[in-house]
Amino acid sequence: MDLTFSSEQEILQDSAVKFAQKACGLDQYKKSLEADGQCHPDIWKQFAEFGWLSLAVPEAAGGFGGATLDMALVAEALGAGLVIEPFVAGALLPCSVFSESAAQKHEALLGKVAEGSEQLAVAYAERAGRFDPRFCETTAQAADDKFLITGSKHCVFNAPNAAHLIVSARTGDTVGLYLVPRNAPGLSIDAYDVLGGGTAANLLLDKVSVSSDAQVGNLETLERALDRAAVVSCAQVLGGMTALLERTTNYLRTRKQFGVPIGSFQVLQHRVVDMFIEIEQSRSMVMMASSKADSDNTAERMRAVSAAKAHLCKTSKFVAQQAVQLHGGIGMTEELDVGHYFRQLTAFSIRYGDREFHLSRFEAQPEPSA
Amino acid sequence: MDLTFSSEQEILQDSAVKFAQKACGLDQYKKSLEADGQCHPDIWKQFAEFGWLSLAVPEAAGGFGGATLDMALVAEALGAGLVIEPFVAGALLPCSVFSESAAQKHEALLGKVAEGSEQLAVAYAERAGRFDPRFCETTAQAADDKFLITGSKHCVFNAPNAAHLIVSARTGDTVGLYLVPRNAPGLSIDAYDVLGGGTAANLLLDKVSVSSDAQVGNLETLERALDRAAVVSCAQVLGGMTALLERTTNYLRTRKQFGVPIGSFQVLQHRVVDMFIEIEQSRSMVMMASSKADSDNTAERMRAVSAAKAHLCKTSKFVAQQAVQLHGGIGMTEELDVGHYFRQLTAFSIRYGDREFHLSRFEAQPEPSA
Amino acid sequence: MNFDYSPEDEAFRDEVRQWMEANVDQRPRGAAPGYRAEKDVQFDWERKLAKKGWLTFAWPKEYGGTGWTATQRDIFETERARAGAPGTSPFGLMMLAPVLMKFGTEEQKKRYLPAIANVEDIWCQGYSEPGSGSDLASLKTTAVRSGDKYIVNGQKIWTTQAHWADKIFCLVRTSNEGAKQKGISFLLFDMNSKGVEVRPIVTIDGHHHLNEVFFTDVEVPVENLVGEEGQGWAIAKYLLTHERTGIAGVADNKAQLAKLKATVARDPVLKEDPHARRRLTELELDLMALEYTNLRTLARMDQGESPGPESSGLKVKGTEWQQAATEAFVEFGGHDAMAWHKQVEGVDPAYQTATARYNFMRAASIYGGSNEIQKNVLAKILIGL
Amino acid sequence: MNFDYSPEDEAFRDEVRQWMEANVDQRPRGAAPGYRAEKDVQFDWERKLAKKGWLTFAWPKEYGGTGWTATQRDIFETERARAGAPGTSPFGLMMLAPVLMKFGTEEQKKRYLPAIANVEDIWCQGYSEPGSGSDLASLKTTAVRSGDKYIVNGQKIWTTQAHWADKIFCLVRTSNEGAKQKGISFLLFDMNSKGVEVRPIVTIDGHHHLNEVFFTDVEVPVENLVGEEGQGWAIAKYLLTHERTGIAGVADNKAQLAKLKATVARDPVLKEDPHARRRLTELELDLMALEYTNLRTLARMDQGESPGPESSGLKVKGTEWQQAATEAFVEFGGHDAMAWHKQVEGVDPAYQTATARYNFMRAASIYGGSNEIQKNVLAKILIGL
Repeated sequence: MDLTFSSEQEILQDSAVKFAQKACGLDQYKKSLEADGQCHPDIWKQFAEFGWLSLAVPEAAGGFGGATLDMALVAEALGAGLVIEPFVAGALLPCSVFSESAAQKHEALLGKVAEGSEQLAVAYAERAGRFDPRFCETTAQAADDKFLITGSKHCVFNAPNAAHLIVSARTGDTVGLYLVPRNAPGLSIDAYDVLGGGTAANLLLDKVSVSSDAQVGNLETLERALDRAAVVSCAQVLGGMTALLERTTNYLRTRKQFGVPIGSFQVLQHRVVDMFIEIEQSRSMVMMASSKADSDNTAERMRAVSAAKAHLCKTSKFVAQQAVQLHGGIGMTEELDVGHYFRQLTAFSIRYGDREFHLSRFEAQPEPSA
Repeated sequence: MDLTFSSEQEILQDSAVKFAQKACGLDQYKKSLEADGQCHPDIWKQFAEFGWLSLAVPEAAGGFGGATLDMALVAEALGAGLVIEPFVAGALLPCSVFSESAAQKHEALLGKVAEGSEQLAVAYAERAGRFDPRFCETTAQAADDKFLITGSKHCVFNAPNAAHLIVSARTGDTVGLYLVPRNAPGLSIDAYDVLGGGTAANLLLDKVSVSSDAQVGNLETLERALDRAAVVSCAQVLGGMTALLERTTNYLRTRKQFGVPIGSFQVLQHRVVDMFIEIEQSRSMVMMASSKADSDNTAERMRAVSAAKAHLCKTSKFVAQQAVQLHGGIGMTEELDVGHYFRQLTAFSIRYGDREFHLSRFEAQPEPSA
Repeated sequence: MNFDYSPEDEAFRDEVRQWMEANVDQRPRGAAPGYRAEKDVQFDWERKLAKKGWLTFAWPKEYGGTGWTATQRDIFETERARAGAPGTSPFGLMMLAPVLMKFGTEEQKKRYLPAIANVEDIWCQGYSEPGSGSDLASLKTTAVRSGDKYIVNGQKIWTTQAHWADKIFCLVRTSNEGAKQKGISFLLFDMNSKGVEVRPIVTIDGHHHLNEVFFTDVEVPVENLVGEEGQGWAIAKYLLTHERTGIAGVADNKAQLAKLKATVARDPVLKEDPHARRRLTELELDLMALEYTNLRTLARMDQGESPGPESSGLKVKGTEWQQAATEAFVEFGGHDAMAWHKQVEGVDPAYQTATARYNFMRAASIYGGSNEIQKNVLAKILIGL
Repeated sequence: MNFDYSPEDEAFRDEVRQWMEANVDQRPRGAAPGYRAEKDVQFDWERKLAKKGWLTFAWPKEYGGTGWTATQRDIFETERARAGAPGTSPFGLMMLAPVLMKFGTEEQKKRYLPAIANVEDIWCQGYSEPGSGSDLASLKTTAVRSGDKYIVNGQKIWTTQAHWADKIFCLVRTSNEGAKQKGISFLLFDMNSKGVEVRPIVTIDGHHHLNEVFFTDVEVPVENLVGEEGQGWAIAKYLLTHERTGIAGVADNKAQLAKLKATVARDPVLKEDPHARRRLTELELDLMALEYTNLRTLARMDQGESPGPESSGLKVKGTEWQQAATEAFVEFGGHDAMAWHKQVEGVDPAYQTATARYNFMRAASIYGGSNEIQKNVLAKILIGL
């Protein structure tokens, strides 16, 4: 058992924390909301310069080939900084779905992602399957040396910003992932902003034709990548929870009613303690899941990730709700960052699987021997 | 809408409240625990004298033929008085399972119950069916003008005190209720005391022979009677919850720590408020269910009763747990009545169906039109 | 004892239901609780009710109200919510009006009540201030007597529909002597008075319902004082205890539950899911407890009694229920609840505004006396320390 | 960063597991947490451990302990609980011993520590008094110096295993001057001293674990004072912060969860019930969070650091979990949990003592500083008011 970080990880964490403190926060967040695709070019550029966009690019394709923990450390800082740029949806998740051979083949594309000049998006969810990547009614029909992809995809995060979409589609019993240019004929995109910042789209694919080397991954790489995305999102929301606790304790110290700081009221004191305790428990779950997200043992990985995601879906909601409650009216407004964290934490409970999905998936895994 | 009680009901309630205040409470409870079958003869005699033991005896059999609400009013007072005598299990429930014709036929027996000289018990549950009266693997095999009953029954409340047991048994698709003398050959009884006071037994029936006129009811009368028992138990536990609230607010006013009454601590104040609010909500559910327990609309009756029982299983546990917590160490002891109410409330959550059983049964009922 | 409605009440329900079915515009408008209707939707609807004579459904007959019993009012609200119509805006009808009936001069009654009943005056409420939330009595907005006028200076906050309102009723400080409660007075004035400035507050649902209102040397005629100087706190307290049945929001909650159940029933995945079913069941049971508690209060009021102890928890439990229900909409919606301020094709209408409603509903346990304050008050009664 | 055990730790686990399998009596004994083992079961087991050299598993080597790392101690406890053996009685081993190591004289160490290590002396703890529960510092039991003795008068309450104990360590008041904490001293004496009377307290599980202990002119040699007069409060606080990892009860909780899962798996009805399954899942997730929080603390301690902020919630969350688990046993047991103090044929052993354990476990959030007190302490740190 070694719960220390490597020196590289400490540097990564340190730079992310400093960046979030210096360059991020409510003002930048508001600028980002107004930016094209809710992704501010200055922020994205710095992501690239820090090397964060290459963290999930395999070494074989010239990337950093990092561990999930590396990405989690960055994400936690970004979450604390109220950052909405699509670190997970636009770079980390799509780069993680590539099989090793596909990554080599698409080194140029991944290079562009790493340098920040292109973004991607992964289209796996379908409305009737809710959050389940195994539910895939979209088909890829082999025709000559092409595939024709037909179906619909639901709530594809960051799709409006993506130059290429990575679409899951079924051929018989097998699900493959296909790289589809955004302007491919037959592809229509219904784009929208999402709760808490960022964008998404619903896709309709009508015999969209892609070349046979467009297959970049399969169900296994997709599930592994989604697990990584879930853990990194957990870390990001943990950053938000921590920020909310700090805002709330500050407010309780300074806000006065009845001639005393409201932090002198025992009921509010205990509420803050409950927030703190839940955050520490959540941090333990994030550490646990980070350490197992890259495991080769699929059942172990899924158990760990689903446990953490389900747990944080619950605790993040509690923390967000209490932060607003303890701030009272001012917590309900767009003027304070508290309400914006609240939105992000609510969105987290849906992204990459809600509590119900992850509880069910946890239950479906075989028990480890004890 | 008329939420007042009839003058008879007011008299009934008044006499029960006075009796519980005068004759019951912790000292009597301890005597009752030591009494034969945990039923003190003085108390039982007074039940008879008040007429409470004839409340559920049909008028056709010389009884009072009362409404469920009548019994609930008595039970609430008994619950507040920590009474453990088997008002429900030994008299009310068994008297309620008789069909009208059977009641007439067994007028003599029911008369003995009403006068307090005999007790009964209803044996319907089987281990593999948990709380479900429809689960009945015990069989009644017709043979000449007799039935031979074979099977096992689980946790038959008050069986050790009962001169006759009323046993549910299946003949083909039909479930009937049969009056079985306690000393019938082939019947073996494994008796035990139960949590919170009272007794029960597990039964084994091996070709127990009963005459053909021993059938006193069927599944329908059983379910109706069990619903009544559930509602009356809800009222009884409501009495216990109210007593616990009163004990707790008193304790908070008088117990001092840190130089002040502990009731001056806001966290404890709010806890008591939560108890109070849950009790008022529970009272509403008991009133609702009491008013519908005698409905001829079976689905409406079952919805109402299951809603109330499931609700009180939850709220009574909360109130019991908080009463102990707020009393601290002294609440954990047998010296104070608080701990004994705690046990009774815990036992309530199991008697006549737990929360899970009633939630599921609620879900199985058709929706009323709105 | 029974909870059955009388034949008269049943006939009344039929009448209201039929009228609602004929008169409520069925287009979805996002007018569910916590997500207020647009201004024109709100007041077109109120004018329709006024024409029918039902807008003042909670007023006594002597003031041109319906004179309905508490039970009838509840039936009306239930049918109104069932039909999907918005609740009436409370500030004039439910808050100022009973205050004027009790404390107003004949002149004030004549001047203000008909304009409320005819939807001519839209009112807002000036209570909270930036430094005075839970501790309302510490409010600082001053009204200084100067001849036949008060000169008002200060700031109010969280003022719902101030940007729509013609008039405001305000708690102001007319004295700094003695207990802070004793220096508070209840004042009415026009929102278009010189020196009144309204600034919007956008809430976390992304919408503009609330405002800050600034007063700079606003001149208010002395005849706009309700009651006497220093009586403002007593008036505010009267108002708080005046109407308790609406507070649990049972009528709208029942409509919400019906909508939630219908939504799950048509959702191909959730309708088979035992955990979604169980969540609906738990919401339904909690709402039943709230509903029957409310009925107990109605029954007392119909007998001319005050609400009993059962009513004390209605606000706490009611708002907790509303919050739990809006949360369920978001979770059932899942990906369909993610779209922000956009109607996305194919999304069930129930999920369309789910997140905005969930977000805004967090206010329910804050405004009108936070749930913590409610519990403080109840604790005082229960423990008495 | 990883939570993987080192090969050495894994080997250690194997060794402990094998020994436990060979040495733990497998008859069910109701020795689960909250439901204490019988006296002979408890101390026979401790003597077995002592013989193996593992009883003092938490002691440093210089005092004859194992000198294990925090991780090894946790592995030991996990394997001990997994095997169904009772935890060691904490009063001598885990409470008095570290106090003596830190504050005791050489003479005291020599006199008491070996007798603890050899299960010769059974200790109990005299802290709480009838008037001093959460407000422990208000304790009134006096020790008045008289020559080379203290004369002790007063009463202790909630004294676990006082009826088994040979000796007691007590907080007593030696001064009424200044702050009440400053007048408290830490005293050791024999339970068979003249003037010591033990009266049983039966708790709501129907068993006798606790006692009242009365002192009437008990004579205690002055050399039985630990530390100095007035240092008692500091010693008690040292003890509270000394060992935090055991406090969450993770080792026993894991054994409880395994037992609960196994029970459901062999229950023909519950094993098919999605709601029972979901309840297990939620318990399992909450326990994972607790377990990994505990591991974070262990990792710090293995590095020679003090427990971090993560450890502060361990007691609150740990006891909440224990209470939830015992409640689940009762509910899963249903009718089989109804029998009171009788083994009924055919009842799953897991349900046999379910209600007694549920009842007794309510104490977990009361003793050792109630959860409310724990939160007061944490609030002070977080808000600092």
